[in-house]
Amino acid sequence: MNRVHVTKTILWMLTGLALAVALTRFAFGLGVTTNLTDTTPWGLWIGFDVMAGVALGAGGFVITAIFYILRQEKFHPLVRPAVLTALLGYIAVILSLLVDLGLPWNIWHMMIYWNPHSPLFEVGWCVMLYTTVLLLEFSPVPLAETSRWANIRRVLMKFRFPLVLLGIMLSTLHQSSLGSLFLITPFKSYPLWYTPLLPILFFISAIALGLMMVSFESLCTSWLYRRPAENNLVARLGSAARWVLGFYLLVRLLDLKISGNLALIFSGNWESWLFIAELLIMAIIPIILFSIPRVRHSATGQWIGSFLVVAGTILNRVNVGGLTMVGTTGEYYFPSWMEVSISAGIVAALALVFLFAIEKFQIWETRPREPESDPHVQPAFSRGGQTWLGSPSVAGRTRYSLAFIIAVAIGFALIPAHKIDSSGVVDIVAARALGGDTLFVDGNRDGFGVAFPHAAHIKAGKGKESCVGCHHMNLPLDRQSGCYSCHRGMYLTADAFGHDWHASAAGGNVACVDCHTRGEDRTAATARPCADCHKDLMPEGAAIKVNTYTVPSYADAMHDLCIPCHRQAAATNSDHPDLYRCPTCHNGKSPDWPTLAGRQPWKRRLNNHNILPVVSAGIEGPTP
Amino acid sequence: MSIAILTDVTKCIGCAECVVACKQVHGLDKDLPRVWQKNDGLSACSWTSVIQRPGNHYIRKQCRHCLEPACAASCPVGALHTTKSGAVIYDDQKCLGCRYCMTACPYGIPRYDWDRRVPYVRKCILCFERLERGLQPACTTACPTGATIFGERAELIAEGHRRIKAEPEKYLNRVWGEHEVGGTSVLYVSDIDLDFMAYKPGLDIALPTTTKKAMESVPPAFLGMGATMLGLNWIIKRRQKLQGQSEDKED
Amino acid sequence: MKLTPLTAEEKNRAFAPTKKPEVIEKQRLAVRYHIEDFPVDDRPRRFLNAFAAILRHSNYRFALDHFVRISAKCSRCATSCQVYLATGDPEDIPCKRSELLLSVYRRHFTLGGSVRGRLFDRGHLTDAMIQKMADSFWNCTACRRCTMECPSGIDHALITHLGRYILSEIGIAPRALVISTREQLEGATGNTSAIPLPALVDTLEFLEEDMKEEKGIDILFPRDVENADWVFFPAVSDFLMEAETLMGVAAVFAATGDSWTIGTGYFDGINYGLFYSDRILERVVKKVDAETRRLKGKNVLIGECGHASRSAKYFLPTHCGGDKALPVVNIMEYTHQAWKEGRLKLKANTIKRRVTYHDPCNIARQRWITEQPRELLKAICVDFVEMTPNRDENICCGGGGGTVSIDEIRPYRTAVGGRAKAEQIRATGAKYVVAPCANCKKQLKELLEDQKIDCEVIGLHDLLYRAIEFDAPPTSAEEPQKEE
Amino acid sequence: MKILLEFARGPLFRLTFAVMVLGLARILILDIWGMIEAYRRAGDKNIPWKLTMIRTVEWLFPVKRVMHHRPLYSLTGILFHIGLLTVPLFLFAHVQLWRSGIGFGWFTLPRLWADILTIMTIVMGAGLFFGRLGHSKSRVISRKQDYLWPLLLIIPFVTGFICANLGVAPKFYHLVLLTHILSAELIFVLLPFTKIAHCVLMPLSQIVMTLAWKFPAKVDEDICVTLNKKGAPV
Repeated sequence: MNRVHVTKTILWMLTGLALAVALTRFAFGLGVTTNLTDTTPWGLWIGFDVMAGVALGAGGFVITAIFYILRQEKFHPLVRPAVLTALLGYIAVILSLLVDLGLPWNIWHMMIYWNPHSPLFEVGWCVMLYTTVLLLEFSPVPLAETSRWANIRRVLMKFRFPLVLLGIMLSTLHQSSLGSLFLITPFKSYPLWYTPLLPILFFISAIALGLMMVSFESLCTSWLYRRPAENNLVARLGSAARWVLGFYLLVRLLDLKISGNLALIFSGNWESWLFIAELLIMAIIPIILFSIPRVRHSATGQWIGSFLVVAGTILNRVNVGGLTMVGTTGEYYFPSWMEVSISAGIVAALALVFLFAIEKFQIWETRPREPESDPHVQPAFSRGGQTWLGSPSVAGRTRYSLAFIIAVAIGFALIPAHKIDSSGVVDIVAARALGGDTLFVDGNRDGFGVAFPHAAHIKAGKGKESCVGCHHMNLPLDRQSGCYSCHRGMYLTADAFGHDWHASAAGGNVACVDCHTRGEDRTAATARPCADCHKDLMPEGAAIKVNTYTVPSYADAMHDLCIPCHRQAAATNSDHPDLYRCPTCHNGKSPDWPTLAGRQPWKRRLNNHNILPVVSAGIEGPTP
Repeated sequence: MSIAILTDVTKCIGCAECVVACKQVHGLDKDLPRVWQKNDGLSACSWTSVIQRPGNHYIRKQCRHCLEPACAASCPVGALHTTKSGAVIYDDQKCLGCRYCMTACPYGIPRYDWDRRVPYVRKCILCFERLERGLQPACTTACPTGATIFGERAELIAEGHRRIKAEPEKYLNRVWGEHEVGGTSVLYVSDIDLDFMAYKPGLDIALPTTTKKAMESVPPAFLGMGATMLGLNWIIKRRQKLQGQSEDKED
Repeated sequence: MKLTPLTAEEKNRAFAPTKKPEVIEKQRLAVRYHIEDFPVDDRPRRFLNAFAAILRHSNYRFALDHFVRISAKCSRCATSCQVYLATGDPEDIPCKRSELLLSVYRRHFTLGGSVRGRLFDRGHLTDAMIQKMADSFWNCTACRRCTMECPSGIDHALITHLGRYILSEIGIAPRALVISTREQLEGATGNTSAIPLPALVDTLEFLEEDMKEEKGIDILFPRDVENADWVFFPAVSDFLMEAETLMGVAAVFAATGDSWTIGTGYFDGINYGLFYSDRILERVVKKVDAETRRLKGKNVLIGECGHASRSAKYFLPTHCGGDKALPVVNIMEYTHQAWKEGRLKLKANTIKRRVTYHDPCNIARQRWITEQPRELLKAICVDFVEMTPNRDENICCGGGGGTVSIDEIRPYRTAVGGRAKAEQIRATGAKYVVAPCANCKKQLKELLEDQKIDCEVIGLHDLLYRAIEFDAPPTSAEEPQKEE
Repeated sequence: MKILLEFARGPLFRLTFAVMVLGLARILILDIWGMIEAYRRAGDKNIPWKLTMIRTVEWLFPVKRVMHHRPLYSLTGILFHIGLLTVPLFLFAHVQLWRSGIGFGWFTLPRLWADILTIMTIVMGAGLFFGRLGHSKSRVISRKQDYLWPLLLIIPFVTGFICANLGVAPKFYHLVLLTHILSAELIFVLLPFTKIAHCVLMPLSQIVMTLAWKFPAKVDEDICVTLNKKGAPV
């Protein structure tokens, strides 16, 4: 059963990674974790998890329709796995929505605030209802395990047919309404994909995908648990799918012909190639494969065929969901690793539930079991380590929990802290000198800071000439700008440069060459040093020279600035032997000076703000 | 009655007083360049901005307050809706954060609090609270040159056409917002082409109508599918029964 | 506790074989532990299989998991082990002994061991390690005293217990114990001392006559009385060796008038399963349960015997029905209760010589029975002294954990195991040492003899027998009772 | 050096700290899970909770027993533990780090106390090391890691002390700081997988000990079947 162990370990690790990312996402917001922007507000989570997730759950209604409505009894072995997959698929959709929504705790608002004009409203309701229906459809299976719930089970079994019927009706609605979602963006979607028939196309492709998803799953589990696959049934499904796909192809091409966009297929831009690839993967190649009887009945053929349909349909949903809008918006979006890991983690978690279910319940005709589940089998000491970790449940618990926590820890380690630190630049009010000579320096705004005798330092530094010793780098015309205006992260290096700011201030794209020498890679390394333009930033005699665009963390900057002098002073000045000790400055006292407390209205701070009301570069489509 | 804002691009001097006024009135935070911002000056903290075009042209950008707003039609919980006066406003108590409005907006206006733990959709709300108190929007009040003015929509359209007629050589012969996407409450007259403000120029259909047909066919599709399935089931059941009988006979 | 170290000569004598070593030459204790001979090469594999089977079906896994993670090797336990104090041999430090089994667990049953095994391919269980365990675990008296000193709370006695259990599953267990158990579970007589039923009846009748003679009243040993309140299970060896204790018990019942009985189907309280195998433990406990239920008895009453009391008290509920199991009471508890309630009258100052009390580990360590015997003794003795330490921190007699039944190692038991106890008794200067435990009695007798201490080992009820006053005799004949 | 330092207190710190917290939580949960399972399988569910609790408290605050045996060694150990727990948790500088990282802080030690406790911990740690090395009983049962742990544990204390008192080694401030962080992180990672896990498992020990004697009701038959001993003589 090594194959199962390895698979489960990987799945647990993916789940763990996703958990760490999900915690980050809820702690710091979507901006830190995703690559979503104002132009691309929907990304991988909608395109893959929701759009493709719902489509992949189509197996449930397709197979129940074949079995209960069309009364094809021989498909019985596939009904339970199909319903289970559908249920898990919809739970995946709900989970990923909970991550993707900005205010997931308001998801129930859909039930009380109605906007029936919105396709999303309809999709939301259908998903909620259908998930409930699937739960009711599936629950007799686990309930069969104990006799305690026999009554409930009997009632559920009585209502099976109406439930199935309701499930099919609901699926029809939301599978198609997912297409309706994008009817409202005729200005953004590429014409090859935009058509008023989107809902119908979505529905037809969902049927084909449902057939193939069930097949794919049967093949996957048979590989994993080394059990015989239902190859005969899969061949029949393949045969049916080829007709559905053929019909889909026909409708799609005819629609393009009527709307006059058929020629766009061969226009040679990347959208046209994408379109061709999509149709090939999703429909044309599978139709050919499944039309050859020998291929249709071979395991390899089934693997390839079902995989192609699944992959192709996912590609189609991603294309409609945003990929093909890039041409209009001009903004390229690629999911961050954190988005990917959340998607993968949700799939992994539900795959674990799936594996758990098929081991615990009667999903397949033969329930896959680890041989050691029988308590009287002699324990198998693993060949390499000669160890035995206990019965399958104990061993699994030991092994997978370790994999899980390691993955969570790695997830936390990989979180881009610089993004967290610099995204919300600390709300800064310049600390004012109090009593004319003392500053209260509180870099991280926690109320604890250093009381800095400013006047005394000026005096010790012999007058105003010494200012540059500390004020090594002022913002233009501003000697009093706090250290934190550049050293933003308390403990991490920050980017003080602000590329966008400079780019727009310098007049947009044309000004790149002002800093980046022509003909070289445009990186920070090849750019001109700051001081080339900002001569006054680094006066002679400054304690610290800045040559790169990054600046040390606030704490580092302050320590580097203060500690050397203090050390020197402590060594030479016997009056203050304690000067070099941390608590001399960090004495933990929080002087409650009223002028420092509280936020001041924006109006009074306006003059200190680097606002950029005027934007020179307009919207001119994608950057050439 | 329906109110509107008319911006005369020729009169704007790019002083950004409107931006400052907007920030002040709504207590918005300061702005910093962020990776997720589109480069048009709008952000969750700036609900209006001034875009500079070559040749010292300044165009104020803000929510267009469509007469038939796609954002309101797409919002599943109706968090975005049109007031009686015509302002498209946002109810943060209802919002789920699905961002369908941002996808649906043909002008790419709504912005998101990407860096907040509790994020909301942000955009110009036409100072609807000020309107209720009988005041003008902050921006039109603040404009020193009268480049952006406030009034009845019909009157402002007329005003726009009047200005064009008066100085046809100065203006392009078009009031932006009169027909676009079914008409908007924020209008422009200009000496340069303003089509770059929208994703697709010349789109004169009201966007909600695109999904309307699909949504209207939902109940018939639902019942139709149910009926079809029941019918199919009945036929097949009957056929199987007959088949069984005939087999019995043959036996 | 400080002990004078063993002299070389003493050491030689203690470990000297009384018989010729039979199987393994390295085996210091010269006991033939092997029940059946298996090829030595195969033993590690069979050990691991047995270990795994036990882990699978019993509750040891979580405890071992806990112990391997928490063991800090602080060496505090060394200060409390009477065996180590006597031998000074590092192998006898409880922590070191436990490590024998814990290292096997760590290597073969944990994830860390799996990784280490794959990386370095060493540390497998070898036959030498099994041999070491076989020696070491039977040096321990399983008195659980070290547990009291362990800051990490490692129960070394539990590990010894488990180690012996696994070893017994692969055929390594003291022959004496196994033979007794075989007789008890599968033999014709059904008890560890192989007493045939007629012999038992004879003995009891003889004792009844004896008591009639001494006390002048009928003190009976009721046999097979159904619906009795108390079904009595003494250590069966008492019938042979500690008749006075039994007479004391009978006298107590004669005084209180409660109904009690000895079952002729099964009358053995001894449970060697506690010492070497949970499986045997379970079987024996079930026999006790079955006999009591056959007689429709209400309570199980255990005689003066530590391990019999503990195995019944703690494992009767375990194996025979949890909360619904029959209540188990030790005879000392019963007697104390009767005395408290005034149903039993004891004559004060009956025992004139100095008396001390030895706490059997099995009933004192858990603070189960410590005060009752003391109160009874104080009631009848003139001069009662305590040993130090006492009660739950007492020192083992040196014959615990079943080692007392292995006659071959008497020199070891009296020179090493009981050394600390001997010092303790000597320090009190007592003439009677009361040991309410068959095993302790046997061990202490041999100990006092070998260590040449002038003191007598005696049961609690032996003394009580002398002090009971019968105010309402079952028969009319009342005679003046004899003074000691 | 600066890059290393940043890596050590950025990603590496988060990794190791998470491994420590989650790893400890894991073994604690697994331990309790095992206990619950054992309790459910136990034939006798009667557990002397009160006695167990008393013994647990006695060992968590081992004032009563410390003087029984080897009082000096025991006292060294207790003082070492006090320093080990209080200084990292309540040092002003550390609390400041937490304040900036998670937004809140807590009670801190006065500077003098922190210094005293740090020095005490270092001395006691060294004492433990030499105590183990010098004591024959301890030496016999010690494994390699038992010697290394006290040494490893005092490294962050020594380096931390140097960092907090810049005058001691001003030129190597960053190097010392790096050592301080890295050694602490090494400890974090090793914590859940070594004997130091007793920091969370310790309170459970007495319950484990009691529960371990509660055997399942039917072991005999199962083990006989598994080992093919059914019907074999005892």
